[in-house]
Amino acid sequence: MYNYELTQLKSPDFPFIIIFDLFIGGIAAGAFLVAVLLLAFGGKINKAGLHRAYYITMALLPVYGLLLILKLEQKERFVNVMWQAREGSLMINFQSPMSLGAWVLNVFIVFAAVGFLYALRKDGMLQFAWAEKLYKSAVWLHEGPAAKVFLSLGAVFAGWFAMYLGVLVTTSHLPAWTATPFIPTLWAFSAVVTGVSVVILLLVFTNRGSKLDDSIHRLDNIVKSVIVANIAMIIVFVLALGQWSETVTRGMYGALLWGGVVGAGLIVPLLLKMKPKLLGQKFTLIFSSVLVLVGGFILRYVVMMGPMSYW
Amino acid sequence: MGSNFAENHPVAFRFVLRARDNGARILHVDPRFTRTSAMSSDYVPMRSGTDIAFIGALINYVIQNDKFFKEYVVNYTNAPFIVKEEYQDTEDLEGIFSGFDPDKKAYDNASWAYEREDPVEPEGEPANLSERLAREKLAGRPKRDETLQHPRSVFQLMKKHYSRYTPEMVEEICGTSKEEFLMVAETVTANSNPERTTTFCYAMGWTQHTYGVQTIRSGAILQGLLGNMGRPGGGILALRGHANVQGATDLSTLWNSLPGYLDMPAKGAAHDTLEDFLRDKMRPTSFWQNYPKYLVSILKAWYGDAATPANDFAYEALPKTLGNHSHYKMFEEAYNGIIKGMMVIGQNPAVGGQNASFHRKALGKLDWLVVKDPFLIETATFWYEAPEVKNGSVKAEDIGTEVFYLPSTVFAETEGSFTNTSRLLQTKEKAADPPGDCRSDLWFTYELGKRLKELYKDSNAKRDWGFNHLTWDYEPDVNPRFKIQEPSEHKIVKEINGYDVATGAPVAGFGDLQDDGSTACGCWIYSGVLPEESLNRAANREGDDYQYLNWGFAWPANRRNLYNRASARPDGKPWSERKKYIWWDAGKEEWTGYDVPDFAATKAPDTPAVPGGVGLAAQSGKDPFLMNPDGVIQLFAPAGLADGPLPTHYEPPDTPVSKNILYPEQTFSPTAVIFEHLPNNKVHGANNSKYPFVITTYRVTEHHLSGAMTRWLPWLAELMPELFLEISPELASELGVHSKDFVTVETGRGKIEARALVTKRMRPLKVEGKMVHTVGMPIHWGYSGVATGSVPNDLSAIVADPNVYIHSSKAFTCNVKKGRLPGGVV
Amino acid sequence: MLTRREFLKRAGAVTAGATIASVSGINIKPVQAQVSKIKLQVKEGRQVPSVCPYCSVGCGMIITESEGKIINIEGNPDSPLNLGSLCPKGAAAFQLVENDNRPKEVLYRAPHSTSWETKPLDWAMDRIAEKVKEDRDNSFIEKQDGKLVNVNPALASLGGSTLENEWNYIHAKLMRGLGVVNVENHARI
Amino acid sequence: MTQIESKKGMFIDTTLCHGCKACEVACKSWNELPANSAPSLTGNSYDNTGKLDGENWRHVKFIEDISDDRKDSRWLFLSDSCKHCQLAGCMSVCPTNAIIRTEFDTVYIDHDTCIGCKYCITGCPFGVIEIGHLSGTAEKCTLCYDRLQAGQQPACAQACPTDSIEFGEVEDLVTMAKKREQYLQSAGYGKAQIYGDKNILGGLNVFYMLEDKPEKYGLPSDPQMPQKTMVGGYWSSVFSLFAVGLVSLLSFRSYRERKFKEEEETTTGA
Repeated sequence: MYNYELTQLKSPDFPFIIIFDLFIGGIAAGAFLVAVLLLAFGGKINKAGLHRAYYITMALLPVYGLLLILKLEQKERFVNVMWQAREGSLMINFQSPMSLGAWVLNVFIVFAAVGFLYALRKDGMLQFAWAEKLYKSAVWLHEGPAAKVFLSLGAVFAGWFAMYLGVLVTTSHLPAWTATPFIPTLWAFSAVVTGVSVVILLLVFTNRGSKLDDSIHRLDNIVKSVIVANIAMIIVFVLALGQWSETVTRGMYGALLWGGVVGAGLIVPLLLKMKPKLLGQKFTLIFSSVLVLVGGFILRYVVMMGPMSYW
Repeated sequence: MGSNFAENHPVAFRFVLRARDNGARILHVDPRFTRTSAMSSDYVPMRSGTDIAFIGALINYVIQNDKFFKEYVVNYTNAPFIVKEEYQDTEDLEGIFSGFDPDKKAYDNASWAYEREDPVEPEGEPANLSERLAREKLAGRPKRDETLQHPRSVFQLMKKHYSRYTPEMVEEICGTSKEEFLMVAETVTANSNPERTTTFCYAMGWTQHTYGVQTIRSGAILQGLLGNMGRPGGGILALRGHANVQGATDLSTLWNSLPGYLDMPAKGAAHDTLEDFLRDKMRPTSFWQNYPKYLVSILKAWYGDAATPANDFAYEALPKTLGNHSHYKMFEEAYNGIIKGMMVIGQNPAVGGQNASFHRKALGKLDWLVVKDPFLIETATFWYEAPEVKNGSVKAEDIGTEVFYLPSTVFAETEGSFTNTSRLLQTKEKAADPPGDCRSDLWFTYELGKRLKELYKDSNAKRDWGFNHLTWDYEPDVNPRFKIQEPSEHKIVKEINGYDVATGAPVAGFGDLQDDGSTACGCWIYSGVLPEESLNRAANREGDDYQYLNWGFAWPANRRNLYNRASARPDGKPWSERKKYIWWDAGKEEWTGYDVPDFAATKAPDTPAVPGGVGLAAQSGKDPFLMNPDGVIQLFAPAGLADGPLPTHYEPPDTPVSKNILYPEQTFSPTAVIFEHLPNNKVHGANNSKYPFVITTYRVTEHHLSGAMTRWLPWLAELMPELFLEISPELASELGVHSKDFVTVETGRGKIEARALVTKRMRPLKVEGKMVHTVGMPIHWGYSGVATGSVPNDLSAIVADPNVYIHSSKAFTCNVKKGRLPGGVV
Repeated sequence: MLTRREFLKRAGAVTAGATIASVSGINIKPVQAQVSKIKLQVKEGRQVPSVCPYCSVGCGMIITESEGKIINIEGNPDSPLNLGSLCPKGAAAFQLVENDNRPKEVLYRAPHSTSWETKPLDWAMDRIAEKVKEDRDNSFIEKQDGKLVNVNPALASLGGSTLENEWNYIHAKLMRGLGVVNVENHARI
Repeated sequence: MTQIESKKGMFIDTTLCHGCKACEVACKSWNELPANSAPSLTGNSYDNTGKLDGENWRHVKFIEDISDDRKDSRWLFLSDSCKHCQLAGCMSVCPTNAIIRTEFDTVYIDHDTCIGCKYCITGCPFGVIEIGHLSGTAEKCTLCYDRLQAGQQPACAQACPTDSIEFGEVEDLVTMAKKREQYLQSAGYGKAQIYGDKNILGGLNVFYMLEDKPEKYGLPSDPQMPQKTMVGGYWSSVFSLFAVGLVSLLSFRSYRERKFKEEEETTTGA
C-alpha cells in the first residue's frame, strides 16, 4: 500500500543549465588556481605561457555569470542576491552558501581581471594608452615584492569559488547530497583537472616553435597526479553515500559514472598520458585533455541529476 | 448507525467529537470503515441491508434482559395497550402479518387494531367543524394492562415477535461477531437510564431499502423501550442530505401531501367533498384533531375570497391524486408518454435517479423538458453527452424532446430561507445580482404563474376556475441596491405564517387558526415565524450557549427538541438532575425549562384525560406524544403503515444469501414494490451466482449527491477527481487488481467502469457459512462537468418501499471484473 | 470579518520594513534574528449573512460583497451551528458563484436537433407558458370513474430540496392550481 | 528595528481531525490558489492532493493503519502545511533574504524579493515549499499574514469544523496541548504525543498532537538544519584544495629535478 515517504523531501528540480554552470565555473576556477600557484611558488621554472590561463578564466567567468542568472525563475531580480531592496542594505547571509558564494564570485572576478591585464601586458596585446597605469599595477602585483601575497590570495578565492558550488549543494536536505561532505572536494578536484586540461589545450594550440613545451609538460604532470586523486575521491564519495549510493549508481547513472567519468574521463587519459608515444605527443595531449573535460561534465550531470530524479 | 456522520455532515460532527471527549461512547455500525468509524470509539461491521435484524436483536436483548426503562415504557408508550384477537404475527404466519392480500401484495390493517372500551358520549354541542367530525369518529379508549403481562399486550406481542432475533442470529445474518454485537447492546443499555441517554443518528443507510420506513421504526421502538425519546441527548437524529429537504417536505413539493403534512385528496378514497375528506383524515384523540382548521386555512390562503363556506372553500378545485405519483411512477408515466412536459428545477435525475439509464430514456420520450440549474447538468445534456449517445446505441436525432435550459442563480444571489435537519428556519439575504440571464427559481415560478394567468384570464371554463382564482400577487418590494428584483419574500412568508382574513394581521401561531374560513395560513407548522408584520423570526441571529432559542425559528413554535414533555416524569419532575430539560413549575402552574415546552403550557401533569374528550382533551397530563393517538409512542403501529405494525427482517431484492433465515418463505419484503415492467429493471433475487458481491453506494465529503453543485467546481473536483470502487485486498487479489487499475462493475441493469481503490477498510464478512465480499462506490459522478466518469446509479434497480416509495440502493449485488468498458467512458 | 485582498498580495506588498543594522550598509545580523514587516492590502466590503446551500446542517455564512461583486464567502462565527467553520463544500462556495463553467444565457434545443441555440429569456418563458397551457388544455381530466378529479396529467415538476422555502411554497401552490399531481423532489430518492 | 509583537501559531490536534479537507479548500479560497487543471486519483486512500506544492499550501494526509485481521483498524489524518519553525531551514539558505520572520513570529516569503533560485525547496526538512506556477516565486503557507494584520485568524483555522486546527499565542497553545496530551493518554490514546515542541528545530509555531510516532505520518522524528553538513563540506574542501596545491607543486617540482638530471647527463654524457 502506498504510504508517505519518510520525510516528504522535495527535489528542487534545478534546471539543466546548472550542469553547464558548475562545469564552466569549475574550469575557470581550476585554471586560475593552478596558474596562480605555479606563478607564485613555481620557483625558477620556465613560466612561459602560464599567464595565458588568465584568458580562459576571463573568457569563462562572464558565461558562468550569465548561466547563473538564466537558471533563476525571476531572472531580472538577480541583483537581489547582493542588494536588498526591502531593507535598503547590502545582502550578506553567512549561513547561505549561495549568498556567500556570490560575494566570493565578485572578489574572484577582480582577481581574474588583474590577471587578465597582466597576461595582456605580457603578450603585448591591446595596449591602450589610457590603461597604462592599470597595466603597470597588474605587472607590479604579479612580479613585485607582494606578488606572492597577491597570488596566494587569488588562489584562496579561486579555491573557495570552486568549492562553494559544492557546499551549495551539500547544504540541503536531498539525502544523496547531504549524506557526505565530499561533494565540494569532488568539484574542486574536477575543477583543477578540467581547468588545467583547458590551459594545456590553449598552450598546445598557441605553442609556436615549442617555446611552451616545458610548461605544457609540467601542467600535464599535474593533471596526471590530480586524476589519481579524482578517481580516489569518487570511490570514497560513492562508498560514503552508503544506502544513498543507489541514487548515483542506479541504471544509466551508474553506467555514466563508472564508464563515462571514471573510465573514459579519468583512467583512459591517465594511461594515454603515461604512454605519449602510442598516438604521438601532440595528439595525446589534445585527446586526453578533451576526454578529461567530457569526464568532468558527466560527473556534474550524474551527481546533480541522479539524486534529483530519484524521487 | 445507517449513516456516515463525519463525512456527510462534517460540521455537525464537531459536537459528536465534543461529546466523545466528555466521555461519551461513539459506536459506528456500518458495512464500511469510514471517516466516521475512524473517529468513533468503536467500529462494528455488518452486512449492508440487515439493519432490522441488528436492531431487532437489540430490542430482543433489551426485553429479555429486562433492561428497558420500565416507568417510561408503561406511561409513555403503547406497550400496555391490548391488540384485538384477529391479529396474527409473522411468527404465526411464517413471515407475514394477518390481513395480507397476496395478489394485491398489500395489507388490510383492520386486524391490527386495539381492543377498545365502549365509547363515552361527550356532552354539549360541538363548538366547530373539527369537534363535530372528531365526535363522529370517536371510539372507546384502548384497553390497557399496566403490568405488561397480558398475552395480547403490545409488549408481549413484541417479545414474541423478536424472540428469535438472538445474538447468534445476528452473527448469521449480519456477519457481525457475537462479542461485537453484545458490546453494542451493553453500551446502549448501560447509557439509557434516567441519568444517561443514547441517540441514534441515521441517514440513507437506514432509509434506502425496500423496508426503509420499517428500519427507522425499529430505531424508534428501541429508543422508546430505552426511554430516550424527547430527552436531551436522546431521540433519533435524521441526517438529511439537502440544504432544504426538510423545507421542501414541509411546504410539500411532494405528490401526496399539502403543506404541513396534510394529505392530498385521492380519487381512490372517499374524498368527494371537503367534509368527507376531513372525516377520513380525522384523528380524534391526537393533536391532528385540528386537521380541518389547517386545511381550510390553506384553501383560504390559496383561493382568497373565492374560497367561501358555500363552495367548500374551493375544495373541489384541488386535484385529486389518481394513484401513486412518486418519483419512479412519474418517470414511468413519462416513459409511457402520459407526461408531455417536465420541469426539473435544481435536481439531476439523469444521474441521481436509480437505474439512471431508464431515467434518461424517459426524459427522451418527453415532448418538452425545462431544466433550471446554475450549471449545464446531465439532465440538460443527456441528449448529446450521455454514454449511450456517445457509444452510438442512441442517436441524438432520434431524441425528440424539446429542451429548455435556463441558467439559475446560486444561493448567494437570492434571498429566502432554508429549513435545516433540526427544523430550524434560517433566512439568507441576497448579496449580489446574478450574471447575464440567470434568474432565481422564485422569479421563474412567479413569472410562469403570471404568464399563465395572462393566458387563462378570459377563459371561464369550469376546469380553469381554480387557477383563475388562485391568489398570485407577490410583486417585488424594489430593493434599490440591485438591478434584478425578486418576488417579495415578505408577502410569501406572511402567507405561509397565516393571517386573519378580516384584518390582514399575521397570526401569532397555529393556535389561532380557525376552520370557519376566518383565518388563512399556507403551512400551519410554520405559523409563528412572522408573529408581527416586521418580525421575521427566521432572521433572528442572536446565539446563546445552550439551545440558542433566538437564532432562527424552529417549527413548531420554536421547539428545538420535540416531545420534550417526555424529559420529565409522569408527575412533572425531571427524570434526573443531569438530564433536566423541561419540568412542571408547581409555583407558576406552568411548564418551564431550557426549551419551549412541547405541551399545553398550563396543563398540569395530573390532569386526567376527559372521558369522551376530543383532541388534546382526550390526552392526560402525562401523555407527551401529542401528535400520536392517545399521546404515546406507537411501538405497535395499528394504522398508517403499508408493510406491517412491527419491523421484520427481510432480505434486500438483490441478496447474496440463499434465503431469509428467519422466514424462509418470505425471503423478500412481501409488500416491496418491484417495477418489473420497466425496461432492464430486473432484480437479481437471492444468491445469484452471476452477481456474487454485495455493493453499497454512498457519498463522500468532497462532493454533494449527483455532483451538480460540486463537480463543476475545480477546487472540489481536484479533491475527488475520479469515480472509484473501494475493494478489500482479499477481493483485489482474487481479481488481480491493484489500486488505480480500471475495473468494470456489472449488474442486471447496467455496466460501468471505475478505478479500483484497494483498502483494508473494506472487509469480507462470513454470512451463511461463506465469505461475502462487499464493495462500495460513491454516487457523485456523471458525464458532464469538470470531473466526469461513469454514472454509478446506472447499476441499481428501481425497487421501492411501499410507504414512501424510496428505492433500495444501499444493498444490491454486482459483479466486478478487471479492465475498462469496451468504449470506455469518454 | 475581513475578506479578499484587492489584488494578489504580490502586487500589493508595500515594503515598510527597516532595520537599524541596514543603515550602516551591511546587515550582518544572522538572518534568523531579523524581524521584518510587510504591509499587505486586505479588501473590505458589505457583509451579508447567508446559509450554506449544501447539506442540511444549515451552517451560517458571511458573504462579502463589494461594488456589486461577491468577493469572499466564509463561515459566520456567530452561528451556533458551525461557529464560523465550514466543510470543504461550504468553503468552496465562492467557486459556486464565480465560476466560468456557469452558463449565462438561455439555451434551447429544438426537437431532434444536435446542438444548442441561445434564446432570449422572455421568448423561452412565453414558449414554456404556452406549452404548459397547450398540454393542460389537451389532456385535462375533469372526471374519472365518475369522480371529480380536476387533474392535469401532462405536466410533471421535479425539484425542491435544494431550493428556498418560499419557492417550494408558491411552486406547490402553482402546480396544485394547475391541477398537477406529478410533483416530487429529492426527499424520497 | 521591528520587534516581534506576538508569537502566533497553530496547534493541530489530529485526534479531532476527520480528514474533511475543509482547511485545504478554505486556504485555496482565501489565497485565490488555482486548482490542479488535470487532477487524477492517487490511489492512496482519500488523499488525491498528494503533496504540498506551489498551489497546495495545505495537504491532508490519509494513513490507513489496519491489521490484516481488521482487529485494530485505525485511519489517521494529518493536515500538513508549513510549520513556521523557529530555526527555519528555508530562511537560513535563502540568498536574497526573501524569507523573513514577521512581527507575528511566522515565516513569510516576500514575493517581490524572491528570485526563484529554488534553493529553499531543499532547505526545508519537511519539503513544504515549491515554486508557484502563477507567481514564479517560492510559495508556501503564510499563516494568512494578511489576515493576521487585519486581526483575523487564518482561513484554515476558521474553517476547521472540529477546531482541530486551533490558532492563538504559541504559549497558550503549548499549555493547552500539554493538558490535551494528558487527557488523551489517560483516555486510551496510549501513543498520543506532541510533535514540534522545543527540541525540534527550536520549536515549531505550527505543532501537532499525533496519535503515533512521527514516522507513521511521514514526518522526520529529528529534523535538522540544512547547514548540518555545510561545515563538514567546507573543511573537506579546504583540506582537498590544500592537497591539490601540494600535489601539483610536488609533481611540478619533481618534473624539474628530473629535467635537471637529464640536462646534466646530456651535458656530461655528450
